[in-house]
Amino acid sequence: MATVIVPSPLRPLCEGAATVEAAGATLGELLRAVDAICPGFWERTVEDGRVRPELSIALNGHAHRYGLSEPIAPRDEVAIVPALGGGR
Amino acid sequence: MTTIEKPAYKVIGTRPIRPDGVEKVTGKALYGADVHLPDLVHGAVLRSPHAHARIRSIDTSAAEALPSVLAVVTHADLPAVADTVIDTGEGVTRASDMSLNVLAGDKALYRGHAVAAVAATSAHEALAALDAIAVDYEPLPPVLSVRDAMRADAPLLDENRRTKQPDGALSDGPSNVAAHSRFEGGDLEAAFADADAVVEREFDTKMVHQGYIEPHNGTANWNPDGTLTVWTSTQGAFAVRAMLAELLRLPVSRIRVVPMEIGGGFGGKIGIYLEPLAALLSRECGRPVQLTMDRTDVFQATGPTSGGHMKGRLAVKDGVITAAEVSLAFEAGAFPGSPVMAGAMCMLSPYDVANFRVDAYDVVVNKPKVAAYRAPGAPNAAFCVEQLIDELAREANADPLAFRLRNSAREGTRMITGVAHPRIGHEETIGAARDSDHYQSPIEGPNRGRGVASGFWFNAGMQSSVVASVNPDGTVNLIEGSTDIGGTRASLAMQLAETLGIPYDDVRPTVADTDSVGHNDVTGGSRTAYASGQAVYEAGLDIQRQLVERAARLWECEAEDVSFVDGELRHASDADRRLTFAELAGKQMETGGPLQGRGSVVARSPGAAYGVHVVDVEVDPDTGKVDILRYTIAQDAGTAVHPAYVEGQMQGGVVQGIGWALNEEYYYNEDGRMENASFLDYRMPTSLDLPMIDTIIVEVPNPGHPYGVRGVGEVPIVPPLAAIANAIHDATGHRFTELPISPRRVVEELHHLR
Amino acid sequence: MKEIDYLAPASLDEAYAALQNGKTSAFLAGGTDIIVQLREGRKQVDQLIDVKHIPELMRYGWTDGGGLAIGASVPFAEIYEDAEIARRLPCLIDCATLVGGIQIQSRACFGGNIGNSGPAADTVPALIALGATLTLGSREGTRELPLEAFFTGPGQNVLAPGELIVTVNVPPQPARSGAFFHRFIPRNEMDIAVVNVGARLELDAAGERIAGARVSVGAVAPTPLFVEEAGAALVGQAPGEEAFARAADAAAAAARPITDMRGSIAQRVHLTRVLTVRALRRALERAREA
Amino acid sequence: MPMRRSHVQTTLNGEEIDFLCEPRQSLLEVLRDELGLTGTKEGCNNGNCGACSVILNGRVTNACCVLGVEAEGASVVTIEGVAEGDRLHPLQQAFLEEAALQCGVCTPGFIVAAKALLDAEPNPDEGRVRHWLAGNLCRCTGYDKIVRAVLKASDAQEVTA
Repeated sequence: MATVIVPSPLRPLCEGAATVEAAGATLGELLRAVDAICPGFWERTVEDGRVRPELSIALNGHAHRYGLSEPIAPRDEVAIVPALGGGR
Repeated sequence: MTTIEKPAYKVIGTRPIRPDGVEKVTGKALYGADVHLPDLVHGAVLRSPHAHARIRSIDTSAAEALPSVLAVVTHADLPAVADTVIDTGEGVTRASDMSLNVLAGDKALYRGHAVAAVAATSAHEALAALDAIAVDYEPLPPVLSVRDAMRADAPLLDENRRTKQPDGALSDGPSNVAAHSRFEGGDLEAAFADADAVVEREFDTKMVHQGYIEPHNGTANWNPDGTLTVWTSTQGAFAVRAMLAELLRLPVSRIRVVPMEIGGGFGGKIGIYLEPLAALLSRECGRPVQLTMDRTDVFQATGPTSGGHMKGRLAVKDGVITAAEVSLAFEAGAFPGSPVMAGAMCMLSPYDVANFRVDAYDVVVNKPKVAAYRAPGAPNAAFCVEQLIDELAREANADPLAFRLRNSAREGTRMITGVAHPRIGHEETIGAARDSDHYQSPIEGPNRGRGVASGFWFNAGMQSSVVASVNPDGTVNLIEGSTDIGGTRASLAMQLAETLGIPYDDVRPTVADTDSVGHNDVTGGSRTAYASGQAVYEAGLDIQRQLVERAARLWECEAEDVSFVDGELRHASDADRRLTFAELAGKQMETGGPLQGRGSVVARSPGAAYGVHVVDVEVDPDTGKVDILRYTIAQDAGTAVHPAYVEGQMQGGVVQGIGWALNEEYYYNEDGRMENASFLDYRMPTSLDLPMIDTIIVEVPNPGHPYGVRGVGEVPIVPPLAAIANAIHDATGHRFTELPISPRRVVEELHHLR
Repeated sequence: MKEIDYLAPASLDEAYAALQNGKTSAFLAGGTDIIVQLREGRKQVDQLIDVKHIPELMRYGWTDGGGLAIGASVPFAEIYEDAEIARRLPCLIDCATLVGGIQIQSRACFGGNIGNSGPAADTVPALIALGATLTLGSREGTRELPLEAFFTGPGQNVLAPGELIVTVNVPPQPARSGAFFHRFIPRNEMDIAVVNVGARLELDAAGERIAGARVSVGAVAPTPLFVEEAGAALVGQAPGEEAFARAADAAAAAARPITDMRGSIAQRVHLTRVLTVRALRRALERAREA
Repeated sequence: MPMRRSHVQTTLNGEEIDFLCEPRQSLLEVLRDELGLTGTKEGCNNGNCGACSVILNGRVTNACCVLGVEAEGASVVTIEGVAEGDRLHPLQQAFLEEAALQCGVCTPGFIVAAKALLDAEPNPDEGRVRHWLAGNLCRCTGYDKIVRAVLKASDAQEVTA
């Protein structure tokens, strides 16, 4: 299971939880798995098959615009963070 | 220098002369405005005299009728753009906003907003022709500060804009607040209730400009077959190409952007202003067109960085910072996209704070759309938080550096985003500042004071690609695509020389145009020495692999039996079998043909940068003048590739911060006119305003880079505003919460003149 | 910039003729103000008259009585590099070394600084404190007037059509006198004065009382001010903080500044006091050394 | 369409030349646009940054605040005239060795201004260098390495003199 760190605006979808444990071989699968636990999560993080442009994914501490096909290992930590620059 | 586990490098860590140096000290280097082409004509841009106005109509017929005029364009000449976002590397921008920024649509949203552009037989004639363009404006009341813009009855820049709220929903009513974001963690109220002491203040900062000495420029040639060549001074030729393709609806392959030398950028030369206008004018008149800004245009119509309003409340318990509640509202300018989120995410990152709530508001106002400026958002936010931390340290009776060390973030500490820090060097950097001769020397004398502050910046990674060609004589040509603003040709050539075990002088780097090298993201985010350096390293490894294979072929052995050591090919068991790099380079034809190395990376682990600054000031209480007596900056560079240019980044960032702290501001009148849009009254520091800036390079290698490199360019501007305010407080006993801390503000506050 | 004619008269008579050829004119000496004003559209004229080829405007020298006559277009750098001037009239050096940076001082001149008639002109309070006069010339002849009588408003002065500044005259300085020019700017160079003050003190034979004083303040009114009340407050007094404070009060009372990007009303009134006292202190030191 | 243009004879970097220009063109425009000497840079075009520093009749000045027609009979030295053939001026060498440039756009102005200083005063101290260069803005370096380079060049001149 990977650990997903839920940003505060999305915690209402997850009954207030700051982290969610879920399984997925890729980032996309992982976000789908979180969506199953926290309905609405997918829509808030993905747009047109990509992580939303205003968001960035931090995989084990390194933030980057990862694609949904990025492989995820069982003990990875995945955080959803705002993209730097903040422009829209 | 504080050095941790640093391997013995041959080239890295030396201070060679930069490859482009001679051209730059002899005046031969060609910057954007130095482009001269056959049949070149010049243009000029008509700009809105109003900060906020509806444009009822634009009549260009009289201008077009002038014999000197070759072309006139307005927003109507721009194609409709797709509703997409363009990722320029240092932030994303909506294409429609960009289109409306380069030429105003039905509204002028700031004074200086481009409304039309003209090409004529000379620059003087183009300027004169602007008078012949009739624009019918309906002036509207301008909104000039975040506080005014956030009022319920504020005039709206865009009647259709709704606030994107923390929960993702849009507000019911229209607003100038484009977005409200929030970070929360822990139990804030309990922490405040349990605190030994709580400090709380509000802070205000003004819009400031990067202040690069070279004004923006753009030269374009649009051929009848729809191919476009653009020569410009930019931090990112590929970003310019992407934006032009989007705005002009051209295939990317049809656009060639030639990056000229650039006279400073600091984030402000990522966006485009003149390039699309020059392109449209060239299309219309069939000749190459050059546009340049004057200094007033640069101030009024490019992208400065945000001013804003901040509120902070911090708590301490037993010497530990237990709670932080901070609200930041930043001016985005005419279109959404202030760096408020970056500020929000940076300001607490030097520390371990368990309980927090951070609110960030992105607010549009009738000022130019902000652009990136060196660690965008972080200096303003640090001005708030680092002053409050200074107060907390006093409340806790602690030395301000010891207090910071006690509360410092380290590997594993979680930031407010929930992300854990990788290996970082804040503690080592605090230690270096604390042990410095400066901090160990007492400060004496009346009206003098010392201040310290810490700063954090994420640094960026992103994409880089390079090609290196090995010549028969053993020299190497390195083709890269990263604009060299401050010596990166040198730092990249050094990393390739190190990887190949050859002398620095044997590597010759060239910054190529967009047709001639693979994609490179902008020179920004302190990424070039790090990320393009990683690409260079990959190219070096690629060459190494090929050399080993070729040596194996020559020696008729297995590749496993060949090693590449110190620039030499060696056989594992036969000591007589050796080839130098140059020897093997001379045998390319017989070993497989031209030898090229390729490096193409998405750099994902930039490694954060920390700086800790110590400053001594003297305040003249009668005139309000603040003199910088001594300044020391300690900063974690990971590994300093070219220490002189690392020091240069540190010194330059500090001095921009000193200007921001003491004198620089956009001074607006109530109509939204910037009254000090010149280098006379926008007061950047001169050589006479400064002492030498002492630097301490700390090296905590970045595990995410083969040589441990961390970006160094941006973080030096983060602490100065707060460090200087803390020093002035130490000198005067008065806390200044508004920037700039100009002589006017100092005398007015110290003598209660307001 | 709009199209413009350029004339370079070689004599005063040629210059006077050029001034009366029916076109609107501006003078070009150092060019550091006028070229920028024309380029930025703040001024428009038909022709520029380059006055640097007129011998009378390009030389300076000591008069028989010990005064200094400075051709209007002599660059500041020539003045402040003159050791004799530095020794005898250090107050002139105070101001000449402060106008802009080195590049500006290579070309800018007293005549230009005065003729431009900015309220914050750095040479003017110094020259007023020194009791300087101007010699204005025209086809009709010359006239001389005290510098303080020259200015009528921001960018405006008494220069008649067809007239130009020929020399700036610094009279012989009284015995036992000293003068100092003090300017406040936010940076250490390159700014326009927030306030500037020129002050001259003359001591009596015993050196115990102030026998005469002149105080001038710039950037606090539409024109540089000659504050006679400040001088009057000093005459007969023992030189020192008490008298200087009274003079400073008089100067502040005369100030009627505005708030703009260079300073606020409150700051400028406050600085008028501070700078007047500081200028008087230094003037006293120089008077005692004299 | 060509405006009325004046014929100007001048000595540029030691060479007698002539050119045509409109009276409204600054010396900076003439150097860059008419004579192709683009080493002299425009930073502000109003005398406040020193990027266009040239030496006019022995004194350093801003070419943006001089008209091209004023160069008649004058001697002008630009950055292109500072090195002697392939021998760099000690200032240029010192700027390279001290890493006294980053973007480099202010560099020609600094070198020309500093040359005027060292021509007049071979041994300036730090304070004098800072004072002399206050009319030249640099936004990249914080001036530290520029000041060091000028001091180093002054020492180097002494050695070679």
